[in-house]
Amino acid sequence: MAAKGPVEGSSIGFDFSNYARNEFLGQRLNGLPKATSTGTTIVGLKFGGGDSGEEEGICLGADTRATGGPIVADKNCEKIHYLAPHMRCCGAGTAADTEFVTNLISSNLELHALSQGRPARIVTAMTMLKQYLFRYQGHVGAYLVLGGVDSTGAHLFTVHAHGSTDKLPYVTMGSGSLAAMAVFESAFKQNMKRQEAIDLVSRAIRSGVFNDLGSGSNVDVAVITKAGTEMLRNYEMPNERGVKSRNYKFRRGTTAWTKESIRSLVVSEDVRITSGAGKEQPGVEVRPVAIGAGPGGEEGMEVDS
Amino acid sequence: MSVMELNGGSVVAMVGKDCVAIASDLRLGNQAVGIAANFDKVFPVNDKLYYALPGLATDVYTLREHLRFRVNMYRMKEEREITPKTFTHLVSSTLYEKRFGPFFIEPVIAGLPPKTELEPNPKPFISCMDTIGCITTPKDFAVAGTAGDKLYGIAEGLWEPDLEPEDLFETISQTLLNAVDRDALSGWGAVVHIITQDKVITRTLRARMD
Amino acid sequence: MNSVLAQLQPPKHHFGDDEDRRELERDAAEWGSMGGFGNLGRSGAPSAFLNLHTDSMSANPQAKIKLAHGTTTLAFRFKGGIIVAVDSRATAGSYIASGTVKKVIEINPYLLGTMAGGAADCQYWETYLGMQCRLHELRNKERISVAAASKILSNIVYQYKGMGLSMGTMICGWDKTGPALFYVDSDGQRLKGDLFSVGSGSTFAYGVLDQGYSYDLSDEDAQELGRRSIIAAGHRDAYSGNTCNLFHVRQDGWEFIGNYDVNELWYEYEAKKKAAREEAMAVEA
Amino acid sequence: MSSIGTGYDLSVSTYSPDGRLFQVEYANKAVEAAGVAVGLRCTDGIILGVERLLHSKLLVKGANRRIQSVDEHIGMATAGLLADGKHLGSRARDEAANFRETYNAPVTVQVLSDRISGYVQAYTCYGSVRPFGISTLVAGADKTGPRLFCIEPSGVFYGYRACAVGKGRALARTELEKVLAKEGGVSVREGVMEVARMLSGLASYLAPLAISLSRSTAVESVKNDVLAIHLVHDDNQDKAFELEMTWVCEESGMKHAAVPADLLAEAEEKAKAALEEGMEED
Amino acid sequence: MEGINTVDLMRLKHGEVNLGTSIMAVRFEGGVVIGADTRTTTGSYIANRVTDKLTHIHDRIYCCRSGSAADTQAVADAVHQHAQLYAAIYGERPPVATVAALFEKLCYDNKDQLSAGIIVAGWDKEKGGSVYNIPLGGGTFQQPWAIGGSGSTYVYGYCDATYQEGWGEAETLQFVKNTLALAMARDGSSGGCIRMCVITEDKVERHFVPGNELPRFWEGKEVIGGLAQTTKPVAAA
Repeated sequence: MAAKGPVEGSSIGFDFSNYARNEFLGQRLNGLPKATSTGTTIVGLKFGGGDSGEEEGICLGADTRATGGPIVADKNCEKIHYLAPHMRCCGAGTAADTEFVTNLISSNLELHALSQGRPARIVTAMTMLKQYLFRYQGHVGAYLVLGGVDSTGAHLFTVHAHGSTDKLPYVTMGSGSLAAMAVFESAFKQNMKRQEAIDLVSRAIRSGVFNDLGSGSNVDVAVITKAGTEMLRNYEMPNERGVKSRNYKFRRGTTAWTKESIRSLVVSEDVRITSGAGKEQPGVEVRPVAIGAGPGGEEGMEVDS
Repeated sequence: MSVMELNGGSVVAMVGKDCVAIASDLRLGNQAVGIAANFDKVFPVNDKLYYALPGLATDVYTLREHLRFRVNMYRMKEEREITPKTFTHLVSSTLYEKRFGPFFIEPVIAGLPPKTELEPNPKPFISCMDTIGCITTPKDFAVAGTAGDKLYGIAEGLWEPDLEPEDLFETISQTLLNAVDRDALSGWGAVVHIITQDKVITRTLRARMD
Repeated sequence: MNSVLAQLQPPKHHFGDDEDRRELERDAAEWGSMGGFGNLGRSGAPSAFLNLHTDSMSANPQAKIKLAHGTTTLAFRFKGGIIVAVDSRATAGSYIASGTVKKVIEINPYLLGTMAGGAADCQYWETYLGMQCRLHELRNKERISVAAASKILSNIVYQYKGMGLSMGTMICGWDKTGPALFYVDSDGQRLKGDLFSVGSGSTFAYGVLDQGYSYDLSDEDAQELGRRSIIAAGHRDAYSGNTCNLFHVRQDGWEFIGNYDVNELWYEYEAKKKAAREEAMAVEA
Repeated sequence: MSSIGTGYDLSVSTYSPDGRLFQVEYANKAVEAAGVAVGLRCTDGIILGVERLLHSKLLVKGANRRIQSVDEHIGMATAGLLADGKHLGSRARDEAANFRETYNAPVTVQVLSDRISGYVQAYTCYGSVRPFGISTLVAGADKTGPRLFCIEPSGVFYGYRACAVGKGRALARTELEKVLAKEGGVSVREGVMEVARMLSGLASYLAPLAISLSRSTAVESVKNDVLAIHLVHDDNQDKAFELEMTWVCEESGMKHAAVPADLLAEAEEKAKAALEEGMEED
Repeated sequence: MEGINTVDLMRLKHGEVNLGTSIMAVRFEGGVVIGADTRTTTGSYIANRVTDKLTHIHDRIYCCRSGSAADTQAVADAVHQHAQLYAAIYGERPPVATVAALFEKLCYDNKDQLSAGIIVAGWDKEKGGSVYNIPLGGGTFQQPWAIGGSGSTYVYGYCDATYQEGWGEAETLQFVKNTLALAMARDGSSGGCIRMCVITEDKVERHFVPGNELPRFWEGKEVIGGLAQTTKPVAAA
């Protein structure tokens, strides 16, 4: 019992077993590798309600660039994460952290909804996120924009990696947040129409894409209202790559190689009619059939019987 | 010299028409000194799924054995082969579990998903992730290792869609060879695996040995 | 020497005159004092500056400017003269910046210098050494000895000791004493010897060199030894490789023997080894 | 006690078939046999009083007190096993200090009684422990005014205007009811007189009882018999107990403190006089 | 963006959200007035310009938060929970002193991990209005008025000189508004608008002063213009 297996049913949470070794290695060979980060512009705003004549809702937006140091690691990644049917969360910061934190909270929200018999509220998600992030004192580097609609209306929050939260009618985060906030500060209005909101959000993201080096590629948008959630993946694609007019295809045989081995995945069988199982017959060569050798093994056994 | 550059090594995976290719160099170094020219970083999971582990050599072994164990357990419990996508998530959560004391590995995964009733013509699958398990699933190619920067540049120029297995072999081989020729810590031979529906071709390339 | 010269020359009229200073500087340069950028020595702490911005002496790997370094060079003296063999790889960090670097600097038809450490330092100062050697010839109506030439270089770099120069070079030539070989580095060290190898790959080169070296080697065997050593180092060392440049210094000056691709030669040697093994097996059988 | 000896009285973790916990009931017996303790809530404060039976003439006067201070504003009197009372007092002080530390406010008498009762109750749940052989009077003045609670060995606690526990409590309760029935209530000074009278009366009433009791239980021992007879013939029989009284009122600065000695002496004198008067009437 | 001007005084973790902050609470006969600016910063960037730093703890108790946004939110949440628990267990509202004690315990016990300077204020039936200051590292100080946050250093003198016993609600409100405006004018990491809150036995009343309507009485009529002086300092009122 004391010696728990390394994997199966091991304890929940992080494993620090490599920590001391890595500190030592980091000191001897300077510099530990940097994780993929989403340089990122993410935004969100509240629309509808009031005299707009439309249902209250949340519009979220994100760019699609993931960077690892100066390299663009992914040109079209998804930064609007699913939390619950009526809730989405945009992530900036350390990409792995945003991915895993939102996944974890998403599954906890699902459990919460099942145990309470009603959809979880946005504040509940916000509280779960902030308490998780506070526990790790900013070492889990997730900067989030959380939005959704629940029984108490439409709510929009930002959650910082250290666990602080803000509730505002329009928010931006990530390295492109300044560019995007400039757009919001100049053009945000209370009670916008749905299409106005989408246009403003994508304009803010575009501002991040073009003015911030950490953000780029396309614009993703999500619209959440009481009626449901609409994901507008690649709502705008202002950076489509030009088509190559010629190609660099190599003539076959360009690359010299010294050794080749081919592993055939086709199981070939010879089926012969025999009159009596296992009976030796003149002129019939009895050959062993592969048994349990991956796919096809079972059929091989049947032939024999 | 960071930990990721201690042993050197680079890998690349590419998508072709109904096939995928994954390739790695063969160098194992100790900083500047070459130690072995047969350090294959590509390992099979099953017939149509391969993955590569470039990075710190000690973690290559640890992680490989760990994943072998997990995949075997999966196979016994589920009585089916793991799909490339599931395997990617397995690797990812294994890495993220060590978020604050990571393995110095940037895995690259390539495979052909099995045909199912739901998906009779599955697309070839490649993915890669950083040292703490952030997944990216590109449509074209994935690179990692000390020559990663160079591979990005060359692959961005050479890759094109719908390459037949033999054409994909040329493209991935030339990408890898030319990239490692500009990297001091990669090279010393290379191996390429082309995975198609009916066979896996493994070729050891004639590469620069300096 | 300085005082002897002074006695031979007419007395100076105005001390501090521009001309005089230039004269003095030229004179000093001849002895390897100020060199080309003598004024730089006064600008704060150059080694701190280099440490901050470059990876000089690998003190600061985060530095943005990666100086080209990493090399295998070798030279040895034998009865037929001196063999000089070098690789041609230049690296900046792990990036192979060039595979066609000329690491043998032709100082003059009788003198060769090799390049290890900072490429720019070697190139600049050995070219400068060429100038000084020519001046020596013009003044003294005879070729400079290898010993003197290497001493000029050694004196120059000693002036800049601790300021971040990085070079390990071999000055090879044939003078009145016969073939002569000196090792000079940026610490100010200067050694006379029969066999040297310098650079990150030198340990591998020494291995081959030592087991095959003899003063009585034939020209062909000596050239092959130099070549083989560079191939071995280029194979094992990450920061050496690409091609091998081979020079032979004889009484009538140096000769460029050839440029060889390390990779091709390596495969050639491997094939030969394999063939030899098979032959041995066949004989055994 | 019809079911004595049926084996259900060996452990508090076992109920008898009719749903009783004999060990707890036996603990009550220990209380009933002990010297009386009285608490009285007056209009302007609260009084605790006990009679301290002196089982030896060698005992120092005024020592071995039965009333403890729990917090500045709360006192506690126990009837029953004295050592149990000391232990519970220590626990009560911990609780009061803990409350003060967490909430930066004095604990109310009710909250303190609640916490003590929880502790006492825990000793009625496990086979490995013995229930407390005491009833506890908790008295004090907090933001809600003077409060009095009594915690019994079972762990239940009730709030009272006045309460008496221990031997002769029934008599005392009748007296207390009379006191409380007075028009306009009683002040603490009046209360002190009343309690002193009550306790003195009880002591003189109960002392012969106690002696006869000790004689009846000790007949088999000649030695004890001699002792009992000796007691009966003791001229200073009245001095076999001491009065001990504390209060929380304006005069004590709303702190739990002993009733001043002169006041107590005066009360005792008055009580004795009244008693003698009463006897003459009889 | 991060680390451009880290506030060492506040011992913030790298990249942490900071409530640069000017906060204040003043007791008056029958209640308290609390107030705060609305600026939240990450380095030089204003992460939120309409922050609410007046945080509800219980029916008649609020706190003003300064220091790290994450730390103070977490501490306030924890105390809020304790306060609710107290009400449930003891059947009455927790006294302000009790809430202050809860804050102090958390702040003191975790002083190495937290950067939180908190002012607790509210009304209870034992003491009426009361103000408790819990500075960085713990400690509880009951004061007639308390100021906190980076902006407070600029206005201690003003408060000392201006405050008087015996003010009513309106005067106290004006005093808080003026003090905060002065602090925000001098302190770069305070600013935006002013939020205030009056807590008495029978109400919790919020006040909001937009950034363009802040008191400017000290600027002089050359700046404001002849008759623009609408708000007067309390001492003159």
